[in-house]
Amino acid sequence: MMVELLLIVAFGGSLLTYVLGKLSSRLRNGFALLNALALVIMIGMLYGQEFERSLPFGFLGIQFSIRMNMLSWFFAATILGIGLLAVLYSFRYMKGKERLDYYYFTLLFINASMLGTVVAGDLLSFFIFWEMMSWSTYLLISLRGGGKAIFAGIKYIIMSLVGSLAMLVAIVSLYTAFGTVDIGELAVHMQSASLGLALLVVILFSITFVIINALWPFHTWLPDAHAEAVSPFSAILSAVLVRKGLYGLFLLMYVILGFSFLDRLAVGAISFSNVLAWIGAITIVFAAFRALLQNDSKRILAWSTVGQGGYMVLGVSVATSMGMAGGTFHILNHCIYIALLFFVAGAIEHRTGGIRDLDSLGGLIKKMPVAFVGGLVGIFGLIGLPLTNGFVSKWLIYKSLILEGRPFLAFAAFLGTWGTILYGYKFIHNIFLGQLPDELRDVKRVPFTMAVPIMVLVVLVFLFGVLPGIPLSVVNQVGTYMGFEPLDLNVWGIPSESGTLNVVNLLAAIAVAGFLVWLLFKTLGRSTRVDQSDNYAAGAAIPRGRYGFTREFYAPLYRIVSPYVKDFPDALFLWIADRTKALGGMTRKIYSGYVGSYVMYIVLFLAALVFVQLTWSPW
Amino acid sequence: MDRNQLIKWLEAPAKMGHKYSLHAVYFCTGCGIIEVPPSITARWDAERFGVLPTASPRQANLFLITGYVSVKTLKAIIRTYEQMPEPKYTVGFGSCPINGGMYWDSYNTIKHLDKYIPIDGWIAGCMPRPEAIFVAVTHLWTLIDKDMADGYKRYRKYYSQYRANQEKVLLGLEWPPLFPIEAG
Amino acid sequence: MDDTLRQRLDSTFDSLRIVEKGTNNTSIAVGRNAVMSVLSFLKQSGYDHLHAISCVDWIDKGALELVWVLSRYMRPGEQYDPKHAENLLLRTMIPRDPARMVSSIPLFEVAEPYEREIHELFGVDFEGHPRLIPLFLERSYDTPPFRKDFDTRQYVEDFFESIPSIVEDGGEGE
Amino acid sequence: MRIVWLFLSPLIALVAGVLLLGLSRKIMARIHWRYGPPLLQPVIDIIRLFSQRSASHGILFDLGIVVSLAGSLIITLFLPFGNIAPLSGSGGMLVILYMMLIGPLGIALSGGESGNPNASIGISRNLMLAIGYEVPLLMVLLAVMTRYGTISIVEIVRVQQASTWSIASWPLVVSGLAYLLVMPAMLGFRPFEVVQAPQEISSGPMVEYGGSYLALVSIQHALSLYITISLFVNLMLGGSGNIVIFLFKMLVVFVLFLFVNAVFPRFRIEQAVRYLWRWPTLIGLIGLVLVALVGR
Repeated sequence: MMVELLLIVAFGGSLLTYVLGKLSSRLRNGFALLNALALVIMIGMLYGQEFERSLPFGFLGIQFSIRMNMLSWFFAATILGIGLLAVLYSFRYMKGKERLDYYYFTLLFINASMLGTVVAGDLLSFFIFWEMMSWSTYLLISLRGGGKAIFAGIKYIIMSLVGSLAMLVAIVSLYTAFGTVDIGELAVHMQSASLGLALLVVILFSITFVIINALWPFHTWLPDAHAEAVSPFSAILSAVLVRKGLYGLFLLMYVILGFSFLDRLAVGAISFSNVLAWIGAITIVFAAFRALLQNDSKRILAWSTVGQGGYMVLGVSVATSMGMAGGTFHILNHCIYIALLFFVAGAIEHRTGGIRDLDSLGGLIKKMPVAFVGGLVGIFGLIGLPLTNGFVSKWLIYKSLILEGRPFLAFAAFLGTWGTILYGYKFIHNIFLGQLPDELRDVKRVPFTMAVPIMVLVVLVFLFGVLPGIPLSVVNQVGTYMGFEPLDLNVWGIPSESGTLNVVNLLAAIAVAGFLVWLLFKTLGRSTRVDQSDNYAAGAAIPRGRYGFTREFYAPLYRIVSPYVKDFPDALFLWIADRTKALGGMTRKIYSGYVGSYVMYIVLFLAALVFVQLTWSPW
Repeated sequence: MDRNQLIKWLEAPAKMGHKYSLHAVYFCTGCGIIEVPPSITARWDAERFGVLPTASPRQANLFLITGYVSVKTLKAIIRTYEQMPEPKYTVGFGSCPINGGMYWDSYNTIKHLDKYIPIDGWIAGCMPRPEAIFVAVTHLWTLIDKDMADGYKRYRKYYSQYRANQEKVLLGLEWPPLFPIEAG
Repeated sequence: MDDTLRQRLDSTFDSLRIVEKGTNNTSIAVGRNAVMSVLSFLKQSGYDHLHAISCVDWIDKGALELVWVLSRYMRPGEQYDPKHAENLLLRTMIPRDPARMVSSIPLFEVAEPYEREIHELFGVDFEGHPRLIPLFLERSYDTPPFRKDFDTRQYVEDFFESIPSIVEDGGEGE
Repeated sequence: MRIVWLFLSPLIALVAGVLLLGLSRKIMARIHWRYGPPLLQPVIDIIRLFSQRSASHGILFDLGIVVSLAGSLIITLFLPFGNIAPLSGSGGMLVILYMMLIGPLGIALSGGESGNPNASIGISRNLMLAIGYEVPLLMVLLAVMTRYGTISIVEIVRVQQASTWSIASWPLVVSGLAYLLVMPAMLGFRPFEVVQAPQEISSGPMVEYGGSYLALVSIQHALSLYITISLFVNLMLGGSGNIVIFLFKMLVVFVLFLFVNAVFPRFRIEQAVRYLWRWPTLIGLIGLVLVALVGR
């Protein structure tokens, strides 16, 4: 009963929030928070349960069914956890903006429909929830209104529609072949399926999931969407919504098809997982260098979301238990630190009056320490420095790639990380370090309700980084559900013959060394705190206004790489859209409104028919 | 290294460190800077005495004021001197910083540099040869040994007088006082 | 200076005195009101490089002389010929008090620092200059320091020698 | 015994690193036909710096270099020093690669906090140079790891000791060549000395460091010299069971690159990155392809 209740609470809560919002904004806020909290508690109680159930109603003779297992639980937990924090964060961030009832309703509705996709037990209800998710996302992307927001929304929804159509075709062909859309039954049937059907289904589904996962070359909707979406929703979008694509891939590759079938899907060296892995590798490198060229705090994070998706796909497509664990764990880690980073970027935006341009910020470390800690830890997680969660998952992915003998994929993964360092440092430096501009002297601290989500996520980044055994045991169960060998685990890391990872040792070493150096520093050195204006400027007093280096932070590198990292897919899609529009315009010209021309069309058409019949006589 | 040196090292490592690691601000104030390149490069090799030019005053402890000091240069000198970490030593190089030298009757050149910042030693001459720099360095060693190179302490102690002189000649400074100024 | 230019100058402007001492040492003296039109004429005749603006204090005549140093590298509309490269001085006298002149920035943008310099050292006010703020000097002087009636010796004795030495405890001034 | 080595190996690294620093100044002086400072001049400098009262620009300004030095100290525990690698069981090469980031990143954060544009320019150059040399370097490291089928550096050293040095074995010799080409950039030697560039950007990230800050940064610099060279010796020259031989190998490598350092002028950052992405990358790529073809 729990799962049904979960869905009812999720969907009912979102509707009720809208209704309550008409009465009082406080009531609405309180209820939204309560609803999100209740969902988190319920999903917590569902941990470890595994069942599948058909609902008492159906559609076209198909029974809806929902199910709960570790895979669903894992994704549901990330969705609801980030959802709760986003709702809490929204209170201050959205304060004083228009259409708040609508905003909260859509936010909770997206959460509910994402929850629906992961607990759906058959492909039809999966598809229905998926569509609900797509459309409500569109509504929230273009919430702000205005040309750019609508453009971003349209871009998203068109790409998403292409994906949905592909999925629909795949589902229908599966249904015609086996007469069922239940995932469990399909998994059994697929083992006897013909290779052609399997290939069709795999390609169609992959298009859907690659689009929503924003992998190259279908990433183009994501940066625009992030630039326009409000920050709490950006967090949801890039932390969990985008990863529904990976959930779909898991479902497709390991639940429906299974290993033996995946191995058969290969032509020589080109196998399905190989293609996927290379798409992941290209995504990583391309996104890293694209992010380097950005100058907008949220666009940088958006491109990093694209890139990190590549890591997960790399890990998943290696299809060893280590790679799988790395990929799955990276989903959780990415969801934590990218939400953290979007919350930080949103807090900066909120307090500075909407500044997202990295050139006009600076020196905020003294004004917004909480945001700084959040941003620093988030970037460390993104880079994957030791003691943060990102390190463990990336370690697993690298190691599995190296041990599987795929050095080129591993190279792409490493290169992406080094690109991440560059743009990650730029993000920190241009926002928090350097001189504080005069315009930002009166910036206030992060408000409490926005600081709480940031601090919670900071703690999680370190907790999962130092004690990776805890989340990895969950990840292990997900892997086991999909048929992988469980990984050897300790609470401090991963013991293995080909290289052990022991994070607690690392922590101890860093703590001891840090303490010793600190002691040396404090006992031997003496220092006086000076103002930021007491700075070496070749003997001059530093000039008023900006005395910093932020503009075109990596200019020489831009000059080298920018000719090579043009966003070709984006240009291609825009060109297609343009041509389509032109074609539409031409079609419209046919309807001239003059009866004579219509008569002429009919006569011409008939003449053509007669001509065809006389020449080839097909009828 | 003879035994005396060793004992001195053990007794006062900080003092010995300062003696043998004089890092100079590479700041060209006047014509005398032309004597510095030969003294730090292969001809005279100042590095064997531990004297090395540094790029930023934060890293330095020796300030060579080489040649005449115009009012504008004085401002940069004061700023640079205040940014050097203590202990720090200043040496006036050439006759112009001492008393104005050939620029005595100039409307815009400082006559007595020690009215604005404390000076630990002078090298007289117009121009002094690079050898004079090494004489000054060895002399500075003796002064450091005897705790007589105490310009930075004097600057702290008589800061209000120094600051008053600086403000008088420069018509006010853009930066706040380095040390608190007692009233009167 | 070639003869055609000299004839054109003579015919266009009256009260123009051209002094030529050997090759490449030509100066044109004009009245202060004609300076801008002569400068503009010269610029069109190819003298489009302003090297410097200089100032001379003729204290006996009670006048300041402003000198524009111009260069030409080729004649307009002709092939380049090294023989055509020439320097030219344009001079004008202005009264010492009040010393005023029209700014030549509209014709030569490089005039900006030179005029600032002359303003602070000779006290000439350039009308139309966007920012006549000090360029070199940190101090303000009653008489501009490059004028001949500025007594530097007196100034040094009055000002620099008046700055007190640092008085240390237990001893006279350092 | 392990506990002893836990404290001894950073100490040896520290001493060796500072001696290398002193040696570099002496040898450079001799190449310039100068007498040069005493061998222990870096020690004197560090003592002097610790006794100076310096200026601090904020908490991150302090913390950054402490973290940077601590991170560098820890890497020495992962590098097999002779046969001993006290922490080698905690993550292998991948951890070393990441830990090597902590040093520059700590200084980058601390220098950024100082709010000096020279520091920011230096850091930006440092990071650009890093991505420049990491491209060929990662190819080399991946070739080594793929060739030996392990990510444990102790294992790599053991295999080399049983057979031959990597740099003398087919096909790793190609990767070894690429490694040699990027070593000056990793050491921060000329012609890749764009990060500090004292004449240009006032010693870059270090412009605001004085006193104990500069002392810690000097120590970190010495350690990073040690780490970079000892990684090369371990991966390419087979490490050694004997500490003396190990240090001798390091010395040979160091002096080799010192001669390069002494006679070259400085690249601009753009030229440096273009160079690093051309020849070393090409050679590294060939090496990686060869390893992928030949297999283990």
